[in-house]
Amino acid sequence: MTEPTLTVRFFARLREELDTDSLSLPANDGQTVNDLLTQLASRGGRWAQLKGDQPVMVAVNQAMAKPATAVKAGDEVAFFPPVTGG
Amino acid sequence: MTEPTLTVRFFARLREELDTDSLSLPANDGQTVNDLLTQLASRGGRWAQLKGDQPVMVAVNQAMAKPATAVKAGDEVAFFPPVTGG
Amino acid sequence: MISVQTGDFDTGAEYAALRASGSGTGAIATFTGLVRDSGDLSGVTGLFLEHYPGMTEAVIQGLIDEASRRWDVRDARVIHRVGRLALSDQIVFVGVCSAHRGDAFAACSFIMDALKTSAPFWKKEMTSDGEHWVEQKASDRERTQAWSSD
Amino acid sequence: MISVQTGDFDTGAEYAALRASGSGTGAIATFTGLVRDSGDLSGVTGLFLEHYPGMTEAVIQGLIDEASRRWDVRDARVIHRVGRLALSDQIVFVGVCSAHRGDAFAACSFIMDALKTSAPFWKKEMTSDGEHWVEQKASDRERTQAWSSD
Repeated sequence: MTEPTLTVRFFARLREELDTDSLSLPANDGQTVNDLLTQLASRGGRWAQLKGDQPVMVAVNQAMAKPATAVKAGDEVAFFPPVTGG
Repeated sequence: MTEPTLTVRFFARLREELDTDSLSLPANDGQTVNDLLTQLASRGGRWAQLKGDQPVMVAVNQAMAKPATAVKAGDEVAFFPPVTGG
Repeated sequence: MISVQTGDFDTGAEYAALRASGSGTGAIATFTGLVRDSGDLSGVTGLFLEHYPGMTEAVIQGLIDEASRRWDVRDARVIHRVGRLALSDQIVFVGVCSAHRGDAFAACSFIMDALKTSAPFWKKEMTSDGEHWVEQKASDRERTQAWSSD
Repeated sequence: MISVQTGDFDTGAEYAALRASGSGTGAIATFTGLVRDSGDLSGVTGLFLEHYPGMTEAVIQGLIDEASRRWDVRDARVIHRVGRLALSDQIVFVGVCSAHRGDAFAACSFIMDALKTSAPFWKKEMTSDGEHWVEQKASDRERTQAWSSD
């Protein structure tokens, strides 16, 4: 049996600074966006900024979400800086 | 010597109802817009509306004016309904 | 640029002229008014528009000058048609370019609102039952007054 | 109509499409954003724009839907470019047509303001000294929040 996973995507400054477009991570029961952030920040180096002072926005399945939002296998979770279009 | 005059113009509904584009009237010392309105309204019939219930706007030399505005020989005085462009 | 004219206008050409205002322009707001099938009356088939030549242009220039004092306005263009207009015809164009979008929107809507209550134009509506001169709307006066309390 | 595209757009064609919305349309408001020579930095020579495909279009559709609930919106068209853009290039177009000018202006500026703070686009400025990601402005957040208290 394949281990259940979720996809994490990064955009803009975060994508560049982490040098990562997307990751596949194991999906655990009861996991939240905040759990993902803590897990990724613990990689250290530039990853620490995910729990740093700069605001990090999150979308789950392409809808804006919050640290407390639950995530599950198959979800697409995206982290990005505040948007600056227009 | 020619008698000093001023020009009175009418626009839109007033122009149509008075059947008059413009008039030349004698210019008197110390005359105001209100004096002109009284004088014209005294012609009776449809002219009475110049002192009636419907608002009448006035411009003197193409700038918005008031009943108390003084008028003199050579002036262009225009009477018209509230504007409805755009 | 201010024009009062009987002929139609090309909003694309107006936009291009605004865009040519230089590399400091970041925002272009435009408004176009069209002849609608229901005005004061329903079943409107056309309009007749009259103006006060000379005074009209001076009033519009005054509105552009006031907008330019209140907001960053790099260029403004106003066109207003007069004479007979058919359903869906273009009546009026107001275009403003600015460094910033807030200024472009504010100046464009201020000029348009103020034009409706202060520029000497008068509109007559044609319907199948006859024609009548349009009455000035209280809502238009209120929109213009709202700009005074800014 | 919503389009996120690398290519340029023709505001004249967008205007024509809005104008074709029928004889009840009396007002068309448009906004176009251009690449300006001074953004966060001065001496900007170009931009790079990134977006989140799929989510971006869904967010913009949500803004048009919200505008349509709040105001009379007969049609709305939004185009946003991504990729590399040069100075004075067109970035974004928002066009709204309505029966009434107040609704057209309000819906157009609401969509534009809300797009800036909620649609997932990110802008990088190029200058002769290098490039940097633009920071979101407090003034943009405030403009969007102002629409909530209407």
